[in-house]
Amino acid sequence: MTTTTTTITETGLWQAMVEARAFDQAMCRHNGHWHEARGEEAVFVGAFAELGPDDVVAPHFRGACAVALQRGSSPATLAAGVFGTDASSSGGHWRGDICPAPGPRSVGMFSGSLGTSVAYATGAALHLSRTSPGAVAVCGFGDGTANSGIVAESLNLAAMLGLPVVYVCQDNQYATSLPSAVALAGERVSDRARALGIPATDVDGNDVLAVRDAIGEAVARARAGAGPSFVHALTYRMGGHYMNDPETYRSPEEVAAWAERDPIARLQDQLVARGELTADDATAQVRAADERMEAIVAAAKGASDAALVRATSPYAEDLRSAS
Amino acid sequence: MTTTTTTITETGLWQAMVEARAFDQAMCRHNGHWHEARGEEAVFVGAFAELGPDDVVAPHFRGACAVALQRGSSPATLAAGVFGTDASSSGGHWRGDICPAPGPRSVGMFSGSLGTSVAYATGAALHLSRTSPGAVAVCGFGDGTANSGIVAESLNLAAMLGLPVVYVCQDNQYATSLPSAVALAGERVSDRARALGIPATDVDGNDVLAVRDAIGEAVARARAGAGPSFVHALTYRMGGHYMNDPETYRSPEEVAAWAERDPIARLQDQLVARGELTADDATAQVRAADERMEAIVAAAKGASDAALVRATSPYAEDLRSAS
Amino acid sequence: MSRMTMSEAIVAAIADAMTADPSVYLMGQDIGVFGGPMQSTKGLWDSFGAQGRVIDAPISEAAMVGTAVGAAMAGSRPIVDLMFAEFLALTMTPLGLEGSAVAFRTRGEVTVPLVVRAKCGVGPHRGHAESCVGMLLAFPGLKVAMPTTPQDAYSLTRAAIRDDNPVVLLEHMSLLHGARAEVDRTLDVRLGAADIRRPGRDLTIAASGLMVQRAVRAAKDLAADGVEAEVVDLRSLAPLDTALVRASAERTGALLVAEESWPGSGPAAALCAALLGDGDRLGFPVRLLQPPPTPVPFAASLESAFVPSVADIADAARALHAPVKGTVTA
Amino acid sequence: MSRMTMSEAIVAAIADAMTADPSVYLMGQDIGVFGGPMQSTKGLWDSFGAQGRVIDAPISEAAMVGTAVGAAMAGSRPIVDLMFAEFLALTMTPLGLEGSAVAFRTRGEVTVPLVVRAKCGVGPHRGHAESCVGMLLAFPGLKVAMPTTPQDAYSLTRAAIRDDNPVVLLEHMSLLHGARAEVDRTLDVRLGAADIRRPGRDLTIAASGLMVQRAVRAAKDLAADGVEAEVVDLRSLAPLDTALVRASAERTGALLVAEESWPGSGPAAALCAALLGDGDRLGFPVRLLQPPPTPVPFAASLESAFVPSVADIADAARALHAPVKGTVTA
Ligand SMILES: Cc1ncc(C[n+]2csc(CCOP(=O)(O)OP(=O)(O)O)c2C)c(N)n1
Ligand SMILES: Cc1ncc(C[n+]2csc(CCOP(=O)(O)OP(=O)(O)O)c2C)c(N)n1
Ligand SMILES: [Mg+2]
Ligand SMILES: [Mg+2]
Repeated sequence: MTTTTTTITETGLWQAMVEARAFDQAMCRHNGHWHEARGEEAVFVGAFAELGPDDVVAPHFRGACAVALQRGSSPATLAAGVFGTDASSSGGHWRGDICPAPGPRSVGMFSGSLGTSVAYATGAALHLSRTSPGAVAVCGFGDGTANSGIVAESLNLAAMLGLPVVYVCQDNQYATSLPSAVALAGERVSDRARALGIPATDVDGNDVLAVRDAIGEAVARARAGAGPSFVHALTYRMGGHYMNDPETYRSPEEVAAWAERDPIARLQDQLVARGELTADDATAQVRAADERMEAIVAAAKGASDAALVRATSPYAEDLRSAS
Repeated sequence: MTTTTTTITETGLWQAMVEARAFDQAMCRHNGHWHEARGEEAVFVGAFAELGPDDVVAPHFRGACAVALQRGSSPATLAAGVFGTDASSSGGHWRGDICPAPGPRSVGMFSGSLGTSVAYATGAALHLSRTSPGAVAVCGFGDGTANSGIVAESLNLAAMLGLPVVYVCQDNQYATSLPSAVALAGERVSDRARALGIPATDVDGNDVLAVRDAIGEAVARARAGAGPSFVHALTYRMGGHYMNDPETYRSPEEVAAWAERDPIARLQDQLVARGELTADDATAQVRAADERMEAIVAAAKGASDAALVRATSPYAEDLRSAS
Repeated sequence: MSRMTMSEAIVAAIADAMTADPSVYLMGQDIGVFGGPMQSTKGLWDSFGAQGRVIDAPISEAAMVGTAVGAAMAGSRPIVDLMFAEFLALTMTPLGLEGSAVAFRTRGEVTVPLVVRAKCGVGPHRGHAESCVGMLLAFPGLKVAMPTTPQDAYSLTRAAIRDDNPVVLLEHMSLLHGARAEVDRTLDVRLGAADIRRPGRDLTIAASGLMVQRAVRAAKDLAADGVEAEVVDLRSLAPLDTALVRASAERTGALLVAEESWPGSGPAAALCAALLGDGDRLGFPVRLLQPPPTPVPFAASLESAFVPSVADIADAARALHAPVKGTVTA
Repeated sequence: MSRMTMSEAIVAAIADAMTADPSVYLMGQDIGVFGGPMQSTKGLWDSFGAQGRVIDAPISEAAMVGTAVGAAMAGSRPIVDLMFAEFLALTMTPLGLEGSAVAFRTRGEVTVPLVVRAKCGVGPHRGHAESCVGMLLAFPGLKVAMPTTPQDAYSLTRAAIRDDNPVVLLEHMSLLHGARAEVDRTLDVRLGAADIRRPGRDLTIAASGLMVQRAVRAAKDLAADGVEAEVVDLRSLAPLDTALVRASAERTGALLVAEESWPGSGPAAALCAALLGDGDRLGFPVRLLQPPPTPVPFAASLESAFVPSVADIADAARALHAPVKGTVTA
């Protein structure tokens, strides 16, 4: 069993959420194509916080940049990837918003088509089970994505083969305009996993500690060779599906009610109450993160894409010999 | 609510099974490409017996000809369809074994690719719900097919829209060589439907009366506008997956044990015990059916395909103007 | 007559069809109260939502198309709004392999009158540019239409809904919300018929989608040099109107095909095969202008270098026109 | 050296690769104790089953290929036995749209070394004949190989496993269990290279799969009439070796393309586009011999009328050869 797991403090989790939101909000200001993740930080920060470098991540697209940040990507490189400019790691060939740091330990969306990344994570887990016992793949996907056929197929395959993978349904209650309460037939989406014999938990997705604990259990099970798990984290998309979403499909009251349950404020209140953080320090840290990300994203937005070189072959060997 | 339901007696069910097996066994003797359905008759005869002409059927490929027989297709036409000769209804354009009588009330496989017919049945149910309240679609599929993504997607859609459709999993315990006990992760495949809020039953698929009753309840629910249902019928494929299957994946003992539970013998014993059928009469009827189907299938096998005309356009308008 | 964008014209054609024929219904993601991705179903929810004929679907494209195939066989005339053409890749078994084969398999007795709408193309919506048109052309029985004007958008949508075969309607995102133009709701356009968008005598430029618009602009540039290009809007990518293209090129003496789709498969390759394959020698040279055989790159600068520009088209036309007409150069 | 059928040669290449490289594993339906559909994995279960490297999959083709893409990115070199090529239509998102784009999107830093095996073609197994090759050619980054001899079956399978790009191996059911021939396990064949199967001076016949075998037979018939046909086995359908075909046809003066795939999309159309599209006139006439643009009919008689026969190929070659060489007939 590998011991790559790092332990992050509760303050560290709070900081990761603050940083995630700072990047996210800076993108909202500067990028009309951004998909805002405000309100959902507890899910993706909690789900991916404790993984090590040998583990594979396949986060949901909403929050994917935050996961890359957490795993050490530079925000400037990530921002360049989102804008598709010179400093991007893909040389402008790829949309850096939805799979910001592709690599052998980070598999994600490779077109704009949802669902497949759940299979990729499952396949990565198969690879891990053969080559790195103790390593695990963690895979996030939205409530909407949960309905696509390849998700059902992948879960069945993982259960059948006992693969070390943790599925995290980031249920922000909407697939664009369609409420998950309507689109996800049945009482609980986690029952779909249970029906396959996959241990499943339902957690408050606005409570980062609850998410971390649920994932921790699931990860431990996977590392021990006991197969896949499923975590359903109920949260809320505080912003629109994308910038300028008219949001005709939900009421301002509903949005306001969920704003009361902001995951960052919630943990912050706990930390302050416990004396692990002062309100002033929290405000200062938030401001510092916001300012840092604002500067990085603004600079990235203004950066040039003049030096990008267009690949004219899709084949690995041609791309390598060209570079 | 339409009242197209016909009521078939228990002797009628027995006769339908006898006829199904007679056709099936004649095909085994004459067609090397046939997929034997022996042992599974209680599922497809029981599932489709009580439907009316306004209802849509989409049987599993194994047993599809029996369902067509039940709904009034001539065995000679069906046999010609299987061999692809002059008398076939498709003029030789289609494999008559897996979707023997395509039409607005019989939708099925249109290539050799499994799974899609579950979506077709679901769509037909959507059509029925809009145009013929009270009508229902009944859809059969194998345990192996149950794992394909489009099945999961279709069930979710049917549950979400409350469609009048009954899903029947004809679990003969194998997908070719892969046991359903291995491939269908989880305790019971019916739990997948339950997870979607779809009422589900598990029945003895070698007991045609139990199948008929379970389907009857499900059909009544659909006719009443109460949405989809799922019936899992456990049965056994007494023959190979196809002719000349080496069957290296299971033991002769297992096959022999299930032969004891032959659904036809089982109902026959009950009918004889109750005095509704004499053993002699039963034997005579079986022999008559066998002789009739043997003659029909043998004749079909010898028939010519000389007069078939090859369509050279796939478009509806060209095909119509050509005929 | 009223002035509409292409997007409005498609919606109008659907609304008119739904009003006239109760067997028409629409399924798609976010097509209800949301009004459709990029307003693709604007107003339809208000008119037909209460009748259950505008159905918001979960993310399950194979089942969206699969249920539509089943409903179509049973008697409906469904329209599936698939949002983006790249999602067509999720639906090829029910749509291409099976739905498009039913009429053939039953010799026309059972049909699948189904329309699948799909947005594609480089442009305002970063990402989702792939049309996957080569994949569509690989399945016999599937028709593919791609309007470039509000009138064609209306008339081709209507024709697609009336057609008894599955039809994919490719809606180019750079054209959908372009200029409004008069739309005559009584005008029929047959699926399978190309159209001469601009007459000319010196060479033929065949194109579809955004490339038609760019070809017309290139033709204006060329006209300034005294070269009169005829622009053929393919409109129907399957079946292809090879006869019209051939006749035009035989008249003008040269054919330039400008396409946004990948080489190797798609309308340009299909056209070449149809023109070339009968063993006769072509009386005119052919030049294909297409992106390289790679996925669509993301960066704005790369994307615009990827797709033929107005200048690329004009330059290629000049080069093709330059050799003395009729000379065999090889 | 040992004598093998094509099927045995493919299995041998897989076994050798699995022995040499622990990152190679195999997933497919009925590939375990059953030995693979049509014996496609005969013996592999005994050698590698206990190591968990021969994985029996449930019916879930999208996930089979999707997990393979993920495993390949993570460091494995998976082989998916998809059984029949028509099931490729279930996998186009992970295989075509995404898996084949990863190397491009990451500029070669992340690759998807994946082989997908798929049986196709008319022949002994009634049904499942569709190769869907046009669909495959629609996705840049995907390689497609189709061996026609035991040697090529071995060498191309090995090359496919070693390749860092996704490769589809199309295995023609009428050839797989044909005659045995010597296989040299040291011989390399590059993906992307066509081969001259029979030299000739009078015309070129380019073909793939079963059509190569028929073209060679037709060439024998033609030789009896004094016409020497050169037969080019395309072998690699993507990328296509246009250069070899062009050079051959320029030398012989005429090109006949015999294909089992549908017109409009597939290797024949891709070849036409590549030959024709540069604006130069071809120095030789081209004739395509393909099935009509319909699904494969079922009846034995219809199926055999559907696909070009030896006689069809010989007749088309004669007609193409008949006009005085070099004359423009249009
Ligand atoms: C296969 C597929 N279908 C549809 C879409 C269009 N689409 C993009 S985001 C989105 C909503 C996704 O919902 P969910 O999975 O809940 O994620 P969320 O946006 O809520 O984070 C949709 C439908 C897509 N990208 N891929
Ligand atoms: C999508 C797809 N994958 C694989 C196959 C090959 N195949 C044909 S029958 C069969 C077994 C099907 O199992 P099941 O659904 O249980 O039906 P059964 O054969 O047991 O009646 C398989 C795998 C297929 N036809 N379609
Ligand atoms: Mg969501
Ligand atoms: Mg079965």
